[in-house]
Amino acid sequence: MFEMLWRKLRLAHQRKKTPVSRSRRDLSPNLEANLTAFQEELGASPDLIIRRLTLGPRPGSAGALIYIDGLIDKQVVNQDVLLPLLNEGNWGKGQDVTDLLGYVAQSILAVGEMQTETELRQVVQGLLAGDTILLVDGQAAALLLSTKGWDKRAIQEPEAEQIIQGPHEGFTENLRTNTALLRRKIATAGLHFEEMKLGQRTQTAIAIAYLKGVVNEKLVEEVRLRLKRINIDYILDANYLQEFISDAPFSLFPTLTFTERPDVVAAKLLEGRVAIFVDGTPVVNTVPALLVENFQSPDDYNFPYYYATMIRWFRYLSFSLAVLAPALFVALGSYHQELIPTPLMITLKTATEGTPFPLAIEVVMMGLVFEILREAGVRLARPFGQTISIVGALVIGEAAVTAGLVGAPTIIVIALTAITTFVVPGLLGPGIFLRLIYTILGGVLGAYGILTGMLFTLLHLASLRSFGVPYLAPLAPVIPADLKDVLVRAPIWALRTRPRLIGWPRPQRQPFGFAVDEEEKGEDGHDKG
Amino acid sequence: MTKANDAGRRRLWWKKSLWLLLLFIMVFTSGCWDRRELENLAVVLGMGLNHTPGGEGYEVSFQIVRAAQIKSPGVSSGGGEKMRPFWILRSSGPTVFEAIRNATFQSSRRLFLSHSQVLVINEAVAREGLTPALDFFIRDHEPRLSLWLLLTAEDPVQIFDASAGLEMVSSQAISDLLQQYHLTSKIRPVRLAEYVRLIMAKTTANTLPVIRTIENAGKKEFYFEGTGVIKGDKLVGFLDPIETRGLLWVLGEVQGGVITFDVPGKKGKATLEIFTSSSTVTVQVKADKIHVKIEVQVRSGLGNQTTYTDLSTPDQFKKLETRQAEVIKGEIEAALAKAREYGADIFGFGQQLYGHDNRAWQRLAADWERHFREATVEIKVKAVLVELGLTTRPVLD
Amino acid sequence: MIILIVLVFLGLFLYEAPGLVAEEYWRELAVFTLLLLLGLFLSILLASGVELPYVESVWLDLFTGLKKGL
Amino acid sequence: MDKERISPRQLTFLVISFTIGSWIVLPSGIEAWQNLWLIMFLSLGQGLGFAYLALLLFRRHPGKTLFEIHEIVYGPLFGKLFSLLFLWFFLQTGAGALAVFVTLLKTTVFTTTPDLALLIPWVIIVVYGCRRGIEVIARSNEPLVLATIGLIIASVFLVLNIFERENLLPLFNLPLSAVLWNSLGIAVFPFGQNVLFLMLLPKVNQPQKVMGAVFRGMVLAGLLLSLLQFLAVGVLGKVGELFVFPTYEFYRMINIGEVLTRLELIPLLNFLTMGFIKIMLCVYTMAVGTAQLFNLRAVQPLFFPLGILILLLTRQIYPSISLHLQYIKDVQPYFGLFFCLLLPLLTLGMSFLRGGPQREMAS
Repeated sequence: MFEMLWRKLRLAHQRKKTPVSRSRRDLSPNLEANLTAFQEELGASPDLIIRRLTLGPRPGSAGALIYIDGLIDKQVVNQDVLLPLLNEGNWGKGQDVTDLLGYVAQSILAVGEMQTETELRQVVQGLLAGDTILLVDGQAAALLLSTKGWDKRAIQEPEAEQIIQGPHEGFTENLRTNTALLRRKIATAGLHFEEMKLGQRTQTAIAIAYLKGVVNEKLVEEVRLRLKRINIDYILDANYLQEFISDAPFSLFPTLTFTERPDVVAAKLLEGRVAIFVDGTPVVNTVPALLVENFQSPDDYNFPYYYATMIRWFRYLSFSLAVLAPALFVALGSYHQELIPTPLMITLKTATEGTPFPLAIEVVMMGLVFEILREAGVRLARPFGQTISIVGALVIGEAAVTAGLVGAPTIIVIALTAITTFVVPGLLGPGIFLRLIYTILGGVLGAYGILTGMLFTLLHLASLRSFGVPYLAPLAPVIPADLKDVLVRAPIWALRTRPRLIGWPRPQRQPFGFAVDEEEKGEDGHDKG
Repeated sequence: MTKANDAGRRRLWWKKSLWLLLLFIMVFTSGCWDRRELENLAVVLGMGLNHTPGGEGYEVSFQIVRAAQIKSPGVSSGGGEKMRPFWILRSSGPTVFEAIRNATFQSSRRLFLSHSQVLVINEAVAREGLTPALDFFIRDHEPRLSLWLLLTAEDPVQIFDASAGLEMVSSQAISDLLQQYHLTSKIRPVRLAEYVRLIMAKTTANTLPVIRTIENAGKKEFYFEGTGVIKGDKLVGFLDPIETRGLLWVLGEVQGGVITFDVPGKKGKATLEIFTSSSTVTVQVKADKIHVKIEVQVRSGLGNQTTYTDLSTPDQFKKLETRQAEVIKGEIEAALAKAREYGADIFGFGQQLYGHDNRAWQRLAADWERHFREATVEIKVKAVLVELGLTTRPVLD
Repeated sequence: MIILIVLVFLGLFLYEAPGLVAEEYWRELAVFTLLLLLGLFLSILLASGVELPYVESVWLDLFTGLKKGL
Repeated sequence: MDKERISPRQLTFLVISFTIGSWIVLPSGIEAWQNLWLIMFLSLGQGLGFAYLALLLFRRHPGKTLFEIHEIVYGPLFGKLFSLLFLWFFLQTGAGALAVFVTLLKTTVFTTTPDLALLIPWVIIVVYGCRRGIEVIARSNEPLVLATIGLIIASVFLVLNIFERENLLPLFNLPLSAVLWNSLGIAVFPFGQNVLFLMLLPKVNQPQKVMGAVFRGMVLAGLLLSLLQFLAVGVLGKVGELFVFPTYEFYRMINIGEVLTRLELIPLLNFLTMGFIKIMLCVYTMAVGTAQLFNLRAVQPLFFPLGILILLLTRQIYPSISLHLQYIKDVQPYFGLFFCLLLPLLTLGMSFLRGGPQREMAS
């Protein structure tokens, strides 16, 4: 026992040391040596373009322009880099410069963003990020010209988060585009971005965004800290980060929210949250996350409050149905028949007469069938997807009932859950899991089993925190002031305070009421999403 | 939260998985003792209680739904003769519970009593005392207190066997019918809960509706007629429908029905429809003599007339009202006379006293039967006619 | 049955003890083990069919005895 | 561990659920059935008195749990002895509540399921919750209490059609002695048990608000129970006396248009959650107490063994419900009085005898 423990501890210790820092290597003054070094580093990749050229006033010194095909904007490189460099007239005034690179940078190139680097690895990094490198023989430095430009997707409405009214734009895979989208929403100097690179091999750019003055500084510090602690090989999506920095890595429930919508992120920042952008993915995480956020949709704030409130209630109802309906059905059908009104009971009995399996098995089985059909429908190419749904719905459901394998009520319940699950997309995973567990519990111990499961879930949820904020807030602990945006969706002018536990450094959004004389509306267009 | 180091996290991990494991062990080890599948239940809709032919024990009869027969009767399983949608089962035993359990020998499925709606009790059982017979239904968790209690002189099976009319199962029909008692107000439906409540009131006597079968066009049909009076827990006598309504007037439970009488001074009858009625009963004790004041208020409307006179004039209305009050008073008096005859306080005068003058009740309760018989009862009926229907006078007058 | 009980208790011990040892919580370990052993003892007694007194009947007897004594 | 803090409002909520706990299912003082809802107010007064005395103790020794106070007042040896007594009290309270729930479940729904199948899952989640700490217990308690309050208030509307004023009569038909005796029984059984909170008070983040919080909780719980009794009597009348679990029976009577009927399972589960909190608090308090008894630094490892003990004791609380009813009638008032009034009073007296406000070194 002790030995095992000791071994584990030692392993953990070793783990900590693993990030190997490669030896630092500086550029040499010799151009050829540098070029060889580059080729060594990157291999003989065909997309590595090395364009030799002569720089400076006659006779000039040898130089090279290096870039990676596909990562740069050819237009920029040709027009703004190559053309000025090759135009002999440009060199007229620089007859006696010693620092050729500096002169080029200062007076010749028509590129906005550039920097000088002396270390090989940094230069290679820049190269791989889409910079164009300018090397000059005799100088142990390189000029990194920002000529990034690659094919990217246009701004579209995210498919997973459709809304009816409101802005129809979504984030793209490009970090810069995304930050710009956010800037367009919040035009205040308080919007700060901080960038860092994560992932040993992918060197993915990560940006955190927050609204200074509204955000709790400690929260930003905590986010920074957690991000820095990450030691990972590669990051391809926001979820990679999320599994690292989430408070409860084993929980079914997500303690970070994700969205592809700039308006949602803007609203969250305005509540005092922090957003985490990951380059290469349109998904943006915001923290701290609360359970109730999953039940809020941007449309809630784009529609009149009474309608939004009603819709929100339907969402709560749908989620409870999605999670509980099969379990309750099983519990009622195989334990608590006395609770069913008599006529319904007789109808149910007629419908299930002669089915061979216990109700619990029937429901779990049909539930699995449905999940598989759904997964198949998602993965398959669209034309196949339709076939799948027809086969699934008609053949399996209908035939199973006529063959007497399952009762028709089971199919109805499964169909109901199938639809209601999708009303709250943020909790799709937990919903399916809980449904399965509750159904089994309901089949084993009836309503008592379901209650045990629900208490377990409640305790678990109550023990969760997301970046210090209780996950169940404002329901447990109850925060009456915040219920205005949870139980109902109060009119926008009444949503005058930010969520207590998140926006406490600046709790008030605006003075109460809908008086027009305060022209503060610009800042508080809408609330969370 | 964040201070957990790597080793800690790993330990956390297997601890967490252990919790899940525990949950699953719990799920799969504890298992399904009380599970009873819907399709394996024999849903009992009605129960009957009788003495075994020999004597001592009880014979319980059940009316069980045959669910398969209810399902789309048109497309029933290819050509086989159509079975009735229920099954009648009898079993007997020394106590009710044992009789019910003995039914398991005959039924392939477990009897499920929670949905039973009516309990038909044979008069012989009622005459011997209902407490031992009904104890099971109160004690056990399956039958409900909302069970309707009925008395019958016949074998309860006859009732279940009767035609159910528009319903599938006669028990369901009886239950539905009892809930519409106010259309006639000539029976007093009693749920098990009400029965227990009155039994516990000690001085109050219970009443149970009486059901019997009649032959109608070659078919048996059930029919309600009158009320059985249960003194203590034993059946002592019956009230006819009119007396039953007399009882209902006093209890303030007449919520409908019609009342027919001769139009004063004219040849022919008038039928009034009762809309609402209410009653106030005050019981006073003076020198250990009981004075009861019953005030009944009735609102009704003219529903039918067989005279050729115009009854819609105010003074005709007045006359009708007085006449109606007299008739109601007569009904109450008839009920009172019967109750005095049986010495059974079916009106709950004792209960009234118990609530309002508990000391007096405690003094008198021991000899309540005598006090009840000797009580002076003052009846006041205030009848108001408020409606005429759609016409004023008869077509031809 | 008894084997199952012992297994359960052993499992609980293994679940809890390493953490305590790692943090050098010796007193906690002692009390924990003590309570666990008490539980084990009682469950084995119950499982093997020994009739243990019922708490409330003990109190009832005690109080009726006291009342009579007074 | 010790950094956990609960707010006064959470304390109020905990007091509510602890008080409602198992009484709601199996009321004491059933002889006074028809007047129970009135007697409740009397008991509430007495209970508040007891609580005031106990809270005086806390006020004299702020920031100290009952067990620490024992050691200060009686010295280490006797202090531990008293603490052991209380440990037993908590154990029996928790096990008693659990036993009542198991009996209820077994007589109503799960007639053939063995006790253990019902107990083990319950104890597992109790231990799970306790391990998460008092903060989590307090947090998850909040929605549960709100749900219960909501249900009790909703019942007012559900029973409107079967509620009969006549059933409430007669009022005050009991001899004074019976009234007093039954009110005492209620004062010690649901209200007096709150002495347990003396172990948790140091965890409240605003100590000056503790007294108000506890009183508010008790009064609210008292009002809720009284309301429920009022409804139950109005619906069941005298018949309620007959039943072992009158509240359950009362919900069985609900019938709105033959559709909203057979609701008994909902309140049953709802009250089960209150009992759940109660049992969890008992286990948690026992662990905290044991830790203080043995000067332990960590409470975590104690929950499993204590959970097992409570499970075993639950099976050994009473052989049958009839004995328990007898116990409630004959023993519980004395038993409760001893722990809820006499012992705290004795400690308070001793504390005063020892003179002056105790200025213990901040250890």
